[in-house]
Amino acid sequence: MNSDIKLFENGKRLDGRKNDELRKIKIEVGVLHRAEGSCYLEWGDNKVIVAVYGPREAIPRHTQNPLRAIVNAKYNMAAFSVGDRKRPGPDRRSREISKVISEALENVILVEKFPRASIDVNIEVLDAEAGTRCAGLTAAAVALADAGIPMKDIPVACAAGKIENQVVLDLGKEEDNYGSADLPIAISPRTGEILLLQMDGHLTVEEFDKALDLAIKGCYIVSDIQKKAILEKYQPNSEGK
Amino acid sequence: MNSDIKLFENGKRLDGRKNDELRKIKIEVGVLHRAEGSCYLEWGDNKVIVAVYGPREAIPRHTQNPLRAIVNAKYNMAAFSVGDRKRPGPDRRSREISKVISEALENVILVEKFPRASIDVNIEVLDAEAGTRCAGLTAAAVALADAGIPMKDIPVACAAGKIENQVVLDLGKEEDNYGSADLPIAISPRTGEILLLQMDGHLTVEEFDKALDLAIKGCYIVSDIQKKAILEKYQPNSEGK
Amino acid sequence: MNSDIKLFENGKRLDGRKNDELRKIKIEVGVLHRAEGSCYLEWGDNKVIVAVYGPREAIPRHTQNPLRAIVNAKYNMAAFSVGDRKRPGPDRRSREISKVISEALENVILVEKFPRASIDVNIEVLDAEAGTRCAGLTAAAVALADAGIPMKDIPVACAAGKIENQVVLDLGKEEDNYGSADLPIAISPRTGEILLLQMDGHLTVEEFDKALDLAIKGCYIVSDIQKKAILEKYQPNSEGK
Amino acid sequence: MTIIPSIKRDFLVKLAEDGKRADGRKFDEFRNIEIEVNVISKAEGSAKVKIGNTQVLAGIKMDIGEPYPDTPDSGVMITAAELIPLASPDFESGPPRENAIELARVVDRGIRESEVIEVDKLCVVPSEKVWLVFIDIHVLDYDGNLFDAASLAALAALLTTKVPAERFELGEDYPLPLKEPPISCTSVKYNGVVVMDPSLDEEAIAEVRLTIATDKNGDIRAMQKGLNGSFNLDEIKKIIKTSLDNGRKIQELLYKSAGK
Amino acid sequence: MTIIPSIKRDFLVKLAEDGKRADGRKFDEFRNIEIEVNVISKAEGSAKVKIGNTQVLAGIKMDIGEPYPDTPDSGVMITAAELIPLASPDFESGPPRENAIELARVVDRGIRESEVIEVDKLCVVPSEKVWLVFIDIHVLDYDGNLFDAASLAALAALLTTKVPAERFELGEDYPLPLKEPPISCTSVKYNGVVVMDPSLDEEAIAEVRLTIATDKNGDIRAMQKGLNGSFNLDEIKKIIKTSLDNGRKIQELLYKSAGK
Amino acid sequence: MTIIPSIKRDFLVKLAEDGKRADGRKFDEFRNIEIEVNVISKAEGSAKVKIGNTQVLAGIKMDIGEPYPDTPDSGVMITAAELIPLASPDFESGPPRENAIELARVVDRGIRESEVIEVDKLCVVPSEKVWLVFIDIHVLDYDGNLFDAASLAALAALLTTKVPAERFELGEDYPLPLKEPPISCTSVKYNGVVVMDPSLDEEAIAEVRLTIATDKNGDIRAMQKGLNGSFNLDEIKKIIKTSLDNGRKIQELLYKSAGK
Repeated sequence: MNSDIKLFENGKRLDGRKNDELRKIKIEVGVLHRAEGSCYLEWGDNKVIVAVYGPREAIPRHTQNPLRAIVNAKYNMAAFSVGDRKRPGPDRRSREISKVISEALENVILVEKFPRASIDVNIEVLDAEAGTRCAGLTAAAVALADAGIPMKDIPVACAAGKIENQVVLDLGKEEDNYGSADLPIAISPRTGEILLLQMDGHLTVEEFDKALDLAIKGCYIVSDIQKKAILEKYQPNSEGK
Repeated sequence: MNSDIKLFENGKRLDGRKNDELRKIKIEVGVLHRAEGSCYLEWGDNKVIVAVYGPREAIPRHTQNPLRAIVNAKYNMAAFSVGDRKRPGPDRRSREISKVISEALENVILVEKFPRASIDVNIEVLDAEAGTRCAGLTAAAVALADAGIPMKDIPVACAAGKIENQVVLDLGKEEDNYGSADLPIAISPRTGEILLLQMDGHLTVEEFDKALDLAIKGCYIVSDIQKKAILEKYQPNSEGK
Repeated sequence: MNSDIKLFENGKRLDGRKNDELRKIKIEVGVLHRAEGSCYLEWGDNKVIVAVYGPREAIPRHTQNPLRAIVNAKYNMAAFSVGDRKRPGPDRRSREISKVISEALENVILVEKFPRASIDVNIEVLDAEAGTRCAGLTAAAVALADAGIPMKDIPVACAAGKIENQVVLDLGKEEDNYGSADLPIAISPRTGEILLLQMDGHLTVEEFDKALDLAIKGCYIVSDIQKKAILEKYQPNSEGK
Repeated sequence: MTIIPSIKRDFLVKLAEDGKRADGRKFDEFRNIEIEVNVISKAEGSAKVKIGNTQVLAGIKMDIGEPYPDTPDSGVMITAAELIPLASPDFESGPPRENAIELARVVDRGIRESEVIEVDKLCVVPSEKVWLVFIDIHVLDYDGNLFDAASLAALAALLTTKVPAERFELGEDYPLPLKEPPISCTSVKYNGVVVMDPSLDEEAIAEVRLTIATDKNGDIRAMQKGLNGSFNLDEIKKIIKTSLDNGRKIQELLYKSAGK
Repeated sequence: MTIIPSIKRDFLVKLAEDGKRADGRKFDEFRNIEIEVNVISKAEGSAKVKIGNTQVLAGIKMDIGEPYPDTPDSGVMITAAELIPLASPDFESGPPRENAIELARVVDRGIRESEVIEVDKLCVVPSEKVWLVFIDIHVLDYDGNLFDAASLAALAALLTTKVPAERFELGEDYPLPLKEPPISCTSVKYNGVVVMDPSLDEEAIAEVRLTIATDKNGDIRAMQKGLNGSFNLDEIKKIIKTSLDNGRKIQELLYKSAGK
Repeated sequence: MTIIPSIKRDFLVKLAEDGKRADGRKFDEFRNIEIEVNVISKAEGSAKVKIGNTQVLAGIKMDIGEPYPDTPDSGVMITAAELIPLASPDFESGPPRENAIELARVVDRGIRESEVIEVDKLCVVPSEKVWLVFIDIHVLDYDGNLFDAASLAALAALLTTKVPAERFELGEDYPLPLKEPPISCTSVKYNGVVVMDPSLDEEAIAEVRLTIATDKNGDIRAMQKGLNGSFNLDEIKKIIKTSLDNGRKIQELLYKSAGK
């Protein structure tokens, strides 16, 4: 948190965004042949691809739950997705993110319908520029819908944060590095319930309330983009395709 | 084995002990809530805590013995228990010590009573100052008694060694580093049988005999401390508590 | 591929061989007590020992094939077999060699006779001097015969290569390091079918044809040595032993 | 996680409907907390924390090593947690699993992101030699709410840590430079009721968990939601309030126990 | 490998007897190939290659590190392949297994032994600092013939790689020095028929596989036989010819796609 | 360990009651020992030892590396043992397990604690460069009593080791500086009888094991008890005596075989 770095110029953020403005988001549905559901998502310079397999028999057997399906999200960063090459395979950070995303998705998937099954959600981060867990969860929700997995709702994620004493939406790379707080959340848009919530940094209670409100607003914007992408695939004629 | 280091001063050992004198030993029984039996032991500056679980079904199944219980002692050093931080997890030394302690305990536990079971003895070294295997085995025996595991006897361990050509009881840290032999043993005090025996260094046959005798004497002293600690817990009134 | 290194002197190769000449090969059959079949082979300065176990129930069970035996060749280099000590355990190279040797042996073993079984072929390289995969496969075939594993044929391996623009048989260490192509193959000598084929380096199509012919010729020479060694063990009287 | 028979769940739910908990606590009340410092002689700093029957030991070791290339003037902190089989019949030996990793990550972030350790004062030779601070969490007895016990043990151990400068011939030992630490408070929800500092049984039936770290100024310094349930906004705001209240009390106890 | 019901095998064998393949290709014909470069902004070079529905991503990262002791003046290349569970219902997570290892080895040797990367131009300070070139293969969609897709993706990524000299304060960025790369073509045999660029179903019933890398001059640069079947000499010679033919076409496409 | 049908156990016990062993040996008698040195050309030293049908190969490799911080003027020895699946139907591949670890530890301690290798003569540049001595034990055929076979193979290999100074441009090669090595002798007890150098079958029914290393002066240099049985004092004293007797003979054979 280097105070010499300026994160605002002429009242705008470094990339020209307003405080409550998201980075550009692009979602493609059904981009993979083998997967049962898939999604490619660009969120600013983040690039994420997700494949869903299942419900299928959970392996190894001792992981099976006789009453419901387990949701097995695996968040993985490609070795070339970051500045310094990342050693392949899971590390502590990716295993924690896999866990919180799995828990958030479990909340909306009708897991009781598939006892002993696993629903495998493979999230690959191809290019990372701050906010990959929100991008990954958002893309995972779309891939689950594409796979026809029954869900109560299509969950969606977005972050807010604090830079130079201002609460802003969806931190970019520099803002994440030199800002003073990051608050990624995921919600069920239909109910507004909060499925994922993490915070690092320093916020007063008032700033936290403001950031949470802003992140929720962001979630609803992203939710619309999700739904449009799904519709485009399943009702292509409505878009003149 | 640096000959510049003096291990005696005015006929006494560096910490003021006589040749046949043990370091101070303190034993507390039943110090943990979750464990079925537990023991906290201080032996000089060594600190060891032991928890016993079982008999319970041995997992994974292929480790089960259809005729008797397996005794699964795990000796583990806390990362902060030694001068230079130890990388967590088992190394070759701790796996060897786990093996010899397991074998010694198996000798006295009535393993035939619990086919297919495992009796898990978790030994954590919190502070290490020479002699942790003896401390660990001695505490493990008390924790097994606290757990009510049926045993033929309560085994006990103690070491003797050689420093500056004298055979002494219970080597301290400096004595272990700069001495010329260490002989840790464990016995069944009721029969005098030897359950654990290791020797490193250089002893004549006569010195060995003397050291073995001394170590056995030490075992009987420690055995009394063990028994007193167990009594204190189970007959607290007799101690006026 | 350093052009300063001379690989020919007075029309002969560094070790005095002619272009189509093999290094010296020595094969001993049945050198181990515990193994069901075994072979010790020296090929130039390469030393290889092979033990065969099986057919026996494949473990773990999920590796079993209900229709046939699996052939499980494990190529392993001893830590002291190379110039700089090799860290023990499999690396990517040894796992690849294990795979191609397993596949070649599977071709000739009557695997359909032993459903759910494994045939374990342990290949230990004790001294490595170029050509260990050919030496290993050749020795493995003899050990399989010694174990009485039913086979359609006794496979055999040999390499050809290119050094200083000449196609030669059976590259030695220097030739392997500074030559420009290596072509190890294995064949079924009875049918001439090619069971293993790898090539690294640079060959014109004509050179490749020539090298392949030469390697096949080499295979037949080695095959005779294999057969003689097996005969020597099973008909020792014929050799006057 | 332990499987609790549904009869036990029914019991806890019924109690909760009457506004009660099994051990008589109020919903927003912590169990008794004990903090003992300097319990390990080999460690640069150490503390044992009990929250009810949960017992956690934290030990600090320091060494000299290389800084990260992107922070050449800063010391390095490394946090590890082991859920050793000593502490629970359900913990297995072997490499750390998801729960131990999450525990270590939450403790680590609580200290790292709040900049409790003044790493910029732990440089010896820029780009070459800095102090490494190893925080090792050893769970001794697991009866619920490891996050708070582990965080508190780590903080208490840090507060008593002496930089072992003499051992490395770098002058006299001195206290590890620290800022005011935030305090972590964990709540869980089951059957619509939110309780602070869950016991093992409460954790076993919890649907959702929230850990909040707050500081002396009443600011929020970290948050981590867990489990597959959900919160609404009101619940989160209430949990912030009870976390602030408990956090203040625990902070006082922490300073007192560390002799500060 | 996928288990194909024998009915599917019979279908493919029957088709083959009539000189046909399930997707209408000729025996010696590749599926449609698409090459897209510079798809990853964080990588020094990158490419996505599609062969039919098979999709492979290759990314190149570079760093400064130590040379191997026996080649003190040469850069170092390291190839890794991950068969991530994204790409197929049959791929598992965990450490790389035999198939991933063979894939990485074949791609690696194809580049290393053919000396595609001019490692002797990647020395910064002899014996001390050289460029490391990491080639990471990420399989995205597995519908057969990974060897060729992965090799081609690696080559396309290398062709677009810029040495990040500025980032390491070693002057201006410049293209990675490369020689003409050989092109890898894979054939399989089933029921006596040899087909080029096997689909997933063809791979599943294949008895034996041969991968041949050839260069612009029509020379052979690498070969790798796989599976437990066998070839005779005639088959090998025919496969060399079809590999040369296809290799030439793919090489053109590669250069065009990389803008060279 | 191998499971021996009780019929075999009964047979061995019966024989023992008559003062006999299955292979005709006396209780305190070793099987035939063969030592062959310099069997591996790539190694700095090597030896193959046979005790009966048990066969162990030891190879010594040397390298230049850093000393341990607490012994800056001493070379470093590293011992590894692999129970490769070649040697027994019961050995599995994979990382070394308890038995291999104990074997390596016992061999290592036997050499390290007896200071057989004069590590203080293996310093090149204090605190920076010292000789590393790698002792690798390769079990080839496992028919009982690995401890003694492995220790003896390691000693024979060390006795023939040349420090490869030339290869590292540190002058001429010279013999590895060694002190008189102690000899390890292993006994086991079953049904009240103690036998020296157990065969595989004897090991399988053994209740307790004792390995004793003794030197030329008749002193004891290391001891390791194994298995869950127990010894009384008399038994230990008798085993010391037979170990001394056998140790002297083996020492002679060792020196003769190593040409010393």
